[in-house]
Amino acid sequence: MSAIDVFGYGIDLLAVLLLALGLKGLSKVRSARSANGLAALAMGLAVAGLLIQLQPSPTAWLWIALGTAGGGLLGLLTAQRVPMTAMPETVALFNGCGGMASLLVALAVALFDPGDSGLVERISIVISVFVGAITFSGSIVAMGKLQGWIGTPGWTQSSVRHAVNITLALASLVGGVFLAASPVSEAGPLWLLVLASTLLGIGVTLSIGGADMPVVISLLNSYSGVAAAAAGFVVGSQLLIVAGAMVGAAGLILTQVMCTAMNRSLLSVLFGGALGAGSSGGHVGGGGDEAGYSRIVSCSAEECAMALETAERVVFVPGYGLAVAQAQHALRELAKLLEANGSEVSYAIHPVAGRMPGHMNVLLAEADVPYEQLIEMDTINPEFPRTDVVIVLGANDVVNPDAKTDPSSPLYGMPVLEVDQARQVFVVKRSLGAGYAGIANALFELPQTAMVFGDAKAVLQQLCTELRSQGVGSKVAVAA
Amino acid sequence: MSAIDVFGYGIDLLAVLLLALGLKGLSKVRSARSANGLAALAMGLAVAGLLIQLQPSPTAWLWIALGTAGGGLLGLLTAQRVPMTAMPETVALFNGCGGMASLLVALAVALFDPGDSGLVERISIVISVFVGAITFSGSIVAMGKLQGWIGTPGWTQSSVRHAVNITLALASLVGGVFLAASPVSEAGPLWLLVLASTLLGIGVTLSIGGADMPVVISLLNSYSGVAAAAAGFVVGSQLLIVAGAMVGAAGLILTQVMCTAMNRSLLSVLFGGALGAGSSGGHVGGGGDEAGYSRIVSCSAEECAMALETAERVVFVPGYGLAVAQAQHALRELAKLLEANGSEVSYAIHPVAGRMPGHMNVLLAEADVPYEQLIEMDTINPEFPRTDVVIVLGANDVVNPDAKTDPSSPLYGMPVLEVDQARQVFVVKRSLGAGYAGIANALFELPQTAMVFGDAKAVLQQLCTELRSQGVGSKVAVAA
Amino acid sequence: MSSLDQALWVLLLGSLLGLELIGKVPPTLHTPLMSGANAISGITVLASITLIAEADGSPPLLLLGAVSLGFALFNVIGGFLVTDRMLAMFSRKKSGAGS
Amino acid sequence: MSSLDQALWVLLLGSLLGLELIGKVPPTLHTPLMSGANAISGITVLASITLIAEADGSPPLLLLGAVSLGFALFNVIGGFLVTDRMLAMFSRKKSGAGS
Ligand SMILES: NC(=O)c1ccc[n+]([C@@H]2O[C@H](COP(=O)([O-])OP(=O)(O)OC[C@H]3O[C@@H](n4cnc5c(N)ncnc54)[C@H](OP(=O)(O)O)[C@@H]3O)[C@@H](O)[C@H]2O)c1
Ligand SMILES: NC(=O)c1ccc[n+]([C@@H]2O[C@H](COP(=O)([O-])OP(=O)(O)OC[C@H]3O[C@@H](n4cnc5c(N)ncnc54)[C@H](OP(=O)(O)O)[C@@H]3O)[C@@H](O)[C@H]2O)c1
Repeated sequence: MSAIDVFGYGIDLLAVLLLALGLKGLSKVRSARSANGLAALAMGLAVAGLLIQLQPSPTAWLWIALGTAGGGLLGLLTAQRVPMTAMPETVALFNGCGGMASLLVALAVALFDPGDSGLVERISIVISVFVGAITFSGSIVAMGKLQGWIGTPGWTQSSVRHAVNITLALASLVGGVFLAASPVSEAGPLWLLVLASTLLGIGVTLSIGGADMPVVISLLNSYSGVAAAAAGFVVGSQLLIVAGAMVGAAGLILTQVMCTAMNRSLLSVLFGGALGAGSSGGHVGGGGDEAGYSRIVSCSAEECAMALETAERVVFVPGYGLAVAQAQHALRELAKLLEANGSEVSYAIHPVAGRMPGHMNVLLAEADVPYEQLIEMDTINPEFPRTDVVIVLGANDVVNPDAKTDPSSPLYGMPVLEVDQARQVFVVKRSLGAGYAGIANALFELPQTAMVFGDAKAVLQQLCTELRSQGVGSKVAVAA
Repeated sequence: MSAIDVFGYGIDLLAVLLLALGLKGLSKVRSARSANGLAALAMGLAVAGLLIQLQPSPTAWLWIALGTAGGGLLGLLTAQRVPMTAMPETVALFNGCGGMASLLVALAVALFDPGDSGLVERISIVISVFVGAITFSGSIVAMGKLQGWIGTPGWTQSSVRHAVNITLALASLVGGVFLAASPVSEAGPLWLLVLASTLLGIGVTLSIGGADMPVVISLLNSYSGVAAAAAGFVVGSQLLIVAGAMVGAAGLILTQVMCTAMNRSLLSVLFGGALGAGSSGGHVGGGGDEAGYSRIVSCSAEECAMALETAERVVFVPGYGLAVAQAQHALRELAKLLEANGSEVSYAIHPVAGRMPGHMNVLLAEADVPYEQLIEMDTINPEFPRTDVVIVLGANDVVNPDAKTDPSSPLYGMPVLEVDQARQVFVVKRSLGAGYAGIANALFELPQTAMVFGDAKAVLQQLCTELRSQGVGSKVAVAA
Repeated sequence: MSSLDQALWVLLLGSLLGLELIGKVPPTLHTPLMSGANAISGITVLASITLIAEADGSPPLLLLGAVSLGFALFNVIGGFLVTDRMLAMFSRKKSGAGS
Repeated sequence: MSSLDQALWVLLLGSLLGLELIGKVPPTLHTPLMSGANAISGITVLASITLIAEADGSPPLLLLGAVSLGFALFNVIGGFLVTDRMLAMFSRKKSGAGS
């Protein structure tokens, strides 16, 4: 071992240590941000160590610079430009590219590396190609679905899809076995493998509803760790194997944790087809569609504004609909008016409100809502009895009282925001349509509840106008 | 790689997996027992795998059988015979033997293995000898102190010991460096290393008070993991390295956890000298010794028995003194009498009552106290206000109300059993002497408290006699 | 490549470590953690760089290596930055001043 | 011995894993956990067996190997059994019947 080898080796060990610390820190609120920096540092170290060990030729440096410039710049721009509300899509895109990188490395070695390859190396190539391709195509489809570019075709909801996916999986298997078995790499099986696994990634992801996408992305993220580990076997890098395995395993756990938080099982996400894909709703017998309700009181934004004007304590409950309507800034506007009017305003954050974990935190943070006003479910639930007005904004499942009382409800057991304890509840949504779980909401029929139908943003703007026209706006100057 | 190699290799991986699962499971009450079995299984697997790989000669088999028979039988007998109350000593003994094994392996290789050795191997030998010897001698001293065979010599409490220990550490260092530096192993440095590190283990452990021993044993346990890992480097076994590192690291964490539970810091345990070594007490100015109390009510066992006879709810608080007096069976006897008399009896278990974690659980379990009657601190604390009689048996620090109220107390911040909330408290102990922390206890002066002086076992037996003489014994038959 | 048995040990231990590292994660952190882990999985950059450095001037290897390096770095740089942006929003020290 | 760099990887990962495996331990389990971990550390049996098997008939190696095997096995067998005895006392299913 030369001195440089020893040095590079020490750097590798250090990098793994830092990566482990980073992953660990990322799972705690206090340390998350610095842990992210630590992981980035570890990555930089690993790259620097590798460059020192390999001592690339000038030509190699040129190509490295090219790749770095291209990927780095694009990454930088994307990360800065993308809106906070499009986070899941962005992560999916990044993730897909990681998978693509593993795929390309394996392809390059299989097609153009002259050295004769052992069985282990060929198996590694097969795994790298297979997992990399699935990760790539699956992530891109996930992104497309989240962005609304890709729908959920009818056939993916029937059992046809199982036939298609099984065929594709078998085709990948055949390609993989042939590729691994023959000492000289043949192009035929290789391309079969690439094609079949790419299509398999599409086939599996296409059938899953947009709302389950965060789970799928997390799972694909775990895959891209596996792909990296496989690429590590291909090029013979210990560090890559460890880091890949670590991320792969951690991703699996995270996927499991996310499923639990959403009251879903991983298997039902992967094989159950789309659930509550937008307006499909009402798949649970009886409930869900608008005819199911018997006693609904609806009111105008004007009436709602009057109640708000005199309320001392107001709690907003943001949900998926608020995100869809992009109404966070209008909400912040209204809250400022109310605060100027002397009301105490806070936001009740349910852990799975919206369509990705932490969705509401991100959304409201973007509108500059002070962090102290975002109250977690467990903290705010005991406060509802002394709350004058609750405004539910495009939320549905997370305020469904059946989750506490009705054992037959699919939501039963999920902790919810107990808004029914408040003196008055206004529910702002466009219709009596169901939410993600596709079931009716007993809250809408309670005597203290009134519906304010309309788009969340539009209603919020109307409320602001009403309040201002009643002179609340002018008080701002006085109060300030 | 031959088929046997692959097989043995797979077994090794499996063994590590099972060991990890075992360690993890051991830290949860539900799974602890099966996890212990799992770890034992893993160990068996590892040995079997190694034997298959090595294919020992008949002579080798003979010696293996000899060693197995000797060590195995002794282990079996010891494990079955040793009383539950002597657990810490027993663990210390086992641990010391593990260290001795690493030491012997390294010695054998250094002295008799003909092959020329590289730097790495020689360093491994040095570490293995050093850590193995410290583990061995330290554990044996720890055992001796816990059994009461070895006292705490005066010089170990002065700063002389630091001089002695530093000298010994330097001597070990010199021996180790010489041993590692010379390509042919020389006997001189080797024996210096063995001697100096053995003495160092003694020197460090001798100065530590018996009450801190569990922490020391846990630390030495961590060392024996390190010694095993070093032995793994010596004989070139991956599995040994992994398992040793795992146990070493886990032991370190456990040591830390134990320190926290006892309100001590690891450094003060190792370098602070003996604390509260038996009757030394009163190191905190003013408090502690008997003159410190102004208002003490003492009463006889007879009076105490009368209070018990009419009590509906009785809570026993066992402490270190109960263990010392070996009074658990007498306690169980009394409890049965009271239950027959219609009282509701339970035991309040403070997490650090006694001198080792779980001490009270083990002690009372040995006396066949039903598990359901052992109530953890957090559960029983709210119950004290509706308790008629509390009997504190040889406990002191764990019922000291100063821990809650007096910020200047060394116990301040430690959660205690709030027995002062009960209607009547009897404290059974031999004198007004202090407990482990060496401080006075405000509980003794409270108006609802009465002291019953005497040995815990004797007092309990007296109480039984009193109750029986008042006819409580005869009611047993009626109630049954 | 490095000897297989070494690699498998490392694979096993790395996986076990990964399983242990993440215990309880508060829901708020699901997305940032996912995003951060995703950035780490871009460690494939190492494979791409190795490929380029050991390409021996072979044009297809150099090209594929550079392209894969681009993809991987896009993942890494973008991933870490975007995670940081998200986490910055959660920081409690954020001033409460309006838009 | 196996190559150093492999061994160091394994050492690092094993240690990290050990640090993670034990998180919160209820005080009741401190002693059994200590005892169980101690039994596991008796894994040195592997070193003793290797020593004997590769002794090539050298008497001192065989003897030292057997003695160290004895010590290590004492640790292992005794450790696991005693841990089991302790844990048996904690089991909730234990009947409440008197002595
Ligand atoms: N957070 C996560 O990580 C995550 C991930 C996947 C799934 N989920 C699931 O998603 C659900 C989240 O609950 P939630 O209460 O936030 O949402 P929800 O139950 O899905 O309800 C959202 C409601 O918003 C309304 N809405 C839609 N567009 C709107 C607009 N432009 N203006 C006003 N209202 C609009 C819809 O009613 P109208 O159509 O009548 O307007 C709908 O009832 C939970 O069931 C959770 O398990 C969460
Ligand atoms: N559990 C652990 O793992 C552990 C480990 C190390 C240290 N510690 C520490 O140990 C302490 C435990 O508290 P504790 O309340 O159980 O015990 P303690 O505070 O040490 O008090 C024990 C009391 O028992 C009395 N006693 C001794 N022999 C007796 C006998 N034969 N009959 C009757 N009484 C007798 C002593 O008073 P007399 O002399 O007047 O009789 C003494 O005051 C805590 O401070 C804890 O931090 C615990």
